[in-house]
Amino acid sequence: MRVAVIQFPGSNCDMDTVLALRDVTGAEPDLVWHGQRDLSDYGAIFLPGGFSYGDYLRAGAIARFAEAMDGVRRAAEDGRLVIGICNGFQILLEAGLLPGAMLHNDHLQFRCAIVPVRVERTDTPFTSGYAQGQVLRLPIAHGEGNYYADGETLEALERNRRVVFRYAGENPNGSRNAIAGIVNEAGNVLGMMPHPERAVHRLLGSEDGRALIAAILQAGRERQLV
Amino acid sequence: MSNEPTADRIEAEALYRDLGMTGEEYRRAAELLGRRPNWVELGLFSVMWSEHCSYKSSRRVLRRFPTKGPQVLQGPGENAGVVDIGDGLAVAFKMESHNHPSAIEPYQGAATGVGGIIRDVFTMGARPIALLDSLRFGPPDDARQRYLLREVVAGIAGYGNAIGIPTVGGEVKFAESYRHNPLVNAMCVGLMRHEDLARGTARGVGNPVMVVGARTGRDGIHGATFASAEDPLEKERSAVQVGDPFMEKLLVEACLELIATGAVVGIQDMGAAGLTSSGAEMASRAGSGLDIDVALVPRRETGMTPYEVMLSESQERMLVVMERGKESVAEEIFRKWGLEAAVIGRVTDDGMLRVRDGGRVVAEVPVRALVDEAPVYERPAREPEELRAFRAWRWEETPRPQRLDEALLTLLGSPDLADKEWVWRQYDHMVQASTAVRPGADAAVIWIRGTRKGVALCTDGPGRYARLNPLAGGMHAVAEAARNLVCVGARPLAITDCLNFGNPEKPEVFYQFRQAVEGMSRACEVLGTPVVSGNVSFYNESKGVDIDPTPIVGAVGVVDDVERICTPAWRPGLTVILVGPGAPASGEEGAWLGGSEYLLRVHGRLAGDAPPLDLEMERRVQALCLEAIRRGWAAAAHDVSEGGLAVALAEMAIAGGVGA
Amino acid sequence: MYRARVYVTLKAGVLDPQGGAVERALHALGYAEVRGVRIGKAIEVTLAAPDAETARRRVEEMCRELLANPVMETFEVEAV
Amino acid sequence: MYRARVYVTLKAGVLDPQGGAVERALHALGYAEVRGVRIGKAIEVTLAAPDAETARRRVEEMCRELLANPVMETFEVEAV
Repeated sequence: MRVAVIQFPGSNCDMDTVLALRDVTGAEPDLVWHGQRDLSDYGAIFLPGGFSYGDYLRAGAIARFAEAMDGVRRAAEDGRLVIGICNGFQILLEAGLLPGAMLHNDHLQFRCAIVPVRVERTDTPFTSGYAQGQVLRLPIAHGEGNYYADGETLEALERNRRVVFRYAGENPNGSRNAIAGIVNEAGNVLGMMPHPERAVHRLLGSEDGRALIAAILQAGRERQLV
Repeated sequence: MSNEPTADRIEAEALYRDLGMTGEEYRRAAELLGRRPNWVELGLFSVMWSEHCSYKSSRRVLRRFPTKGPQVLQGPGENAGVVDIGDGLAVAFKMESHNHPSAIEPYQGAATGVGGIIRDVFTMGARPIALLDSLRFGPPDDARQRYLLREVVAGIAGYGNAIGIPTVGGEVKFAESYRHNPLVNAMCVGLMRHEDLARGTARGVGNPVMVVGARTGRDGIHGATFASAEDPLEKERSAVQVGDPFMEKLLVEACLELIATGAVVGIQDMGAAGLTSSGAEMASRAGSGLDIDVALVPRRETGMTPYEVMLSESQERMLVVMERGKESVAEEIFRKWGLEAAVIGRVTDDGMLRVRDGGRVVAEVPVRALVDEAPVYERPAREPEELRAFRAWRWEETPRPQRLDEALLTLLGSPDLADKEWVWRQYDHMVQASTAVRPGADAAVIWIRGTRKGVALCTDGPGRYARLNPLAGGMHAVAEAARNLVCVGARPLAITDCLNFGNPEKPEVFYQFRQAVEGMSRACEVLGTPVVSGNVSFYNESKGVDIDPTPIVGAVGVVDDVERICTPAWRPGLTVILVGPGAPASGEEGAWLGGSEYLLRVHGRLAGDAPPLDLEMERRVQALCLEAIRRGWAAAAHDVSEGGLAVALAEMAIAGGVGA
Repeated sequence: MYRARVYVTLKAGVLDPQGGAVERALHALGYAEVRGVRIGKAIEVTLAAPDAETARRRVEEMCRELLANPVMETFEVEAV
Repeated sequence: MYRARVYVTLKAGVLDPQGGAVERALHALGYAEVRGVRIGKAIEVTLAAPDAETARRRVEEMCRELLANPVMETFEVEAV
C-alpha cells in the first residue's frame, strides 16, 4: 500500500513521520506538497503535527483550505485510511471531517510531556495491535489540545464508541471526557493529539507508537488498499 | 533627505551623541572619511562602532581565548563556530544575548532573540537541531519578576515550538542584581556535512547582492546602539521588534535549499544593525565593496528614509550574494516558499560601502573604516573593593546548623536549585524525534538518527563565584559545563559563550571582565575545549547598579555510541562512588563553602572566596568518569555543583525515584 | 474603502480559561467589583466595496468561511 | 451592573504576522478586495459600579495596568 505524508508550510513533524514509517515498516512513504489535489494513489494519508501556516487565527484554520484537503476528503469518503496527528487532528476538525474543535489548553500553557493514554477500542485499523484497555506512554506537545464538543456530539461519540484514545492520568489540557483521539463514523479517519511518530524507539522514551503504525500497514493489506 | 540634519548641524549640535557616539569617535570617523559624515553615514558609523557590533571594549581581551584545535573547522569571526564530530559530520553553534529588548517587551525580546540565533546557524549551511536558553531574573518573590519569567519563557516557547526546533536545555537563576536587568541568552546548534559549510563573504565583482525573507519596516531602529546605551528603562521605546516563527520556518527551508544549489557565494543573517552590519561584514571578509540601492529593498512601511532602511532590524531577513546570473535560482526558490527575494546591488572591488536611493548616492564609506578601523579601547581595570571584605569571612564565624536535614530542604527549596520542569515542559523538547536525553539531566543529548552518534549540549554560568573571584568564576563556568557533558557520556569538543557584564567604563567591571576571560581561557586550554563563537553584552546596568559578572558558557560534546549514555537517575543495587580531590584538610573546610548556596540560603550571607579548582585534577576526574560510562561500568552520573554533595545525592534520588 | 471590525467570541457554554485567568489577576490588583471577563478576537478588515451593505455582507461571508469556527465561536460584524 | 467591551489592538508600525497570514488566506479564498487585516483582542468585562462614568474610568484603569501592553498595544473602551 502506498502512504502519503502531507507537507503544509509550517508542518514540523512531517520528516519525523516519514522517519517513523521507514523505521517501523521498511517502506518509503511519499512526502506530498499541500498543493497536490489528487491523492488517489494512496491507501493511507498522514496529516502530520506542526504549526501549519503558523497556527495563526486558529490551529489548522488556514491549512484546511489547501488543495490536498480535497484529496483527503475523497480518501475519507471511499474508505481509505486518514490519520491526523496533533496539528493534523486540528485540521481534520476545522475541515469538518471529524466533529468538535480544539480550544487553548485550560492551563493556558504549551505542554510537552510523555503521558499515559488508554486504548478504548482495538477493532479499528489503527489500534488492532494493542490490547483492550492497554495504557500506552505517548508524547504530547501542544498548546491547543483542549478537545471541545457540545453535549449532544459528545454523547453520540461515546454511544457509538468513536473515542479511541483517552488520557489515562491527569488530564493534560482540559479535554472533555479526557478525549485524546477519535474516529469518524466509518472508522477509517483517526484524529489524535499524542505523537505516535515520536514513540518508536527506547532511546526516545517510548516504543508504544510502533504498533499503531504497523496496524495501519496491516489494515492496508487486509483491505487491499491501493 | 530634506529633513535630515546636514553635516554642519551634526557637528555644531553634536548630534552624534544622540546616536551613542563620543566626540572623539565622531572626529575619527570624519578623519577616515576625509570629510564630515552626512546623517546616513553617521548612522552607519554609529551602529558599526557600537559596543554590540564592534566589541570595542572587549576585542583586545577576547584575543586571549584559545580558538584552535583539530576539531575546529571554523573559529570566531563568522556567524557561528563549526566543529567536526567525525564521519564527515559537523555542528555549527553560537550563543547570543537579547537582554535589553527583553527588559522592555519580554515576550518579543526573548522570541526575536531565539529567531536571531537560529539564523546565525542555518546561514552556515547547517540544519538547526536544538535550542537552549540561559535566563537570569531578580528574586521570584516579586510580581514583576514572575511576569518577566512567564513572558520570556512563553516567548521562547512560542518561537521555538512554532519553528519546530526542540528546546532541550539551559538554566534559570535568580539574584538581586538582575532585578532591573534580566538576562536572556539563546543558543542554537545545527548539524551539517562538511561540504555544506557556507560562509558570509561578498566575493566576486559584479555578483548580485540580494535581500531575502521578510519585508523591511522600522523595527528596532538603533537596536544596536540601543543595546549599548546604559539604562533599558529610559531608552527610546517605540519600535519593538516582533518575530514571525512561521516565516522563519519557511526561511530556513528556502535558505538551505538555496545553499544546496551551490550558486551562493556568501550568505549572512541580518541581526543587530540589519543591512549595514551584514553588508559591511560580508564585504570586509572578502576585502571587497558593495554598491546597493535601498529603493530596491522590499518594504513593509511607506516613506522610509535610507537611514531607516539601512538600520532597520526587521526580523527574518538574510543578505545573500549569488553567482552572477544566478539571481533567478534564488527568486524561484523563495517564490515557492512565499518569501521576498530582491536584487538590491552588486559586489564591487573599490572597498567602499556605497548606498544609493533610487540611483542617487546617499552614503559612501570605506568598508575598512566601518569594520577594521572601529575604535579599540583598553579600559582601566581595578579590583573591586568588596572582594577584600568578602575574603575576610572566616568559616569559624558561621554557626553550625543543629539539623542538617532542614538545611538540605532549604537548599532544595532555593529558586536556583528548585526543579525547573514548569519551564521546560512549555518547550517542545521532542520535535524532530531525536532527543535521547531530555531536559532535567546534566546535559541534553540529540541522537543523529541513522547513526550511533549523539551530540551533547548544555549551558552553565559561574553563579556567585564570579562576583567573589572573577578569575575562578570563569574557570568554574567552563569546568562545570564540560563536567555536565561528561556526566551524560559525551566527550567535550568546544564552547560558545555570552559574556554578560555591567558598564565597562567602570574599572571594577572591566577587571571582572578581563579576569573572567582569563579564567575561562585557562580552563579551555586544560580541558581542550576551544572557544569557537560567542557574544559580549556590556552595559547591563540599571539605576547605577551593575549586574553580577555573568559569563555564560554553552558547551558541545559528542557521544560516540548513544547506547552508552547516562543520566542522574540511579537504580536500586548500585554502589555510589564520589570521584574527585580528597576532602579538605581539617580547618580548611571553609575554602569549599565560600559563595556557596548553603551560606546564602541557610545563613543569608554572600562571602568568602570561590572554591579552589585544580584544572589538572578536573581533567583527570572527567576523563575517568567518561571512561566509566563508555565501558558501561557507570549506570548513572551527576556532577557535584551548587548545593554540594547533599544536593547532588538528593537530585539523583529524585531522578531515580529511589533513596540511598 | 471600508473598515469593518469583527468580534469573535466563544459561545456561552464554552469554558474560557483565559477570561478566568484575567479575572483572577484583576481581583489580585484590587478590582474586586469585576464579576466576569470573557476574551475574544477583534479582527479589523479593510476592504474595497461598492457600498457599506455589500462590505458588511462580504465580511459576514468571510466570518462563516474562515474567521470564526461555528462549533465553538459566534461572530458579530460592526462596520466602522 | 455594567458590561464594558475593550478593544486592544497593536500600535501602528508594529508587525502583525497573524494579520498578514489571515489576509493571505482571505485572498486565496477569493476575497481579493481585502486590503488589510489586523488582529487584536476583544475583552468583555462585567463589573459593578455606581454609574456608567465610574465603570468606564475603572475599566480604563484596568487597561493601563493589565489588559493592554503599553509598549506595543493601544486600547479603546466601549461601554455596552
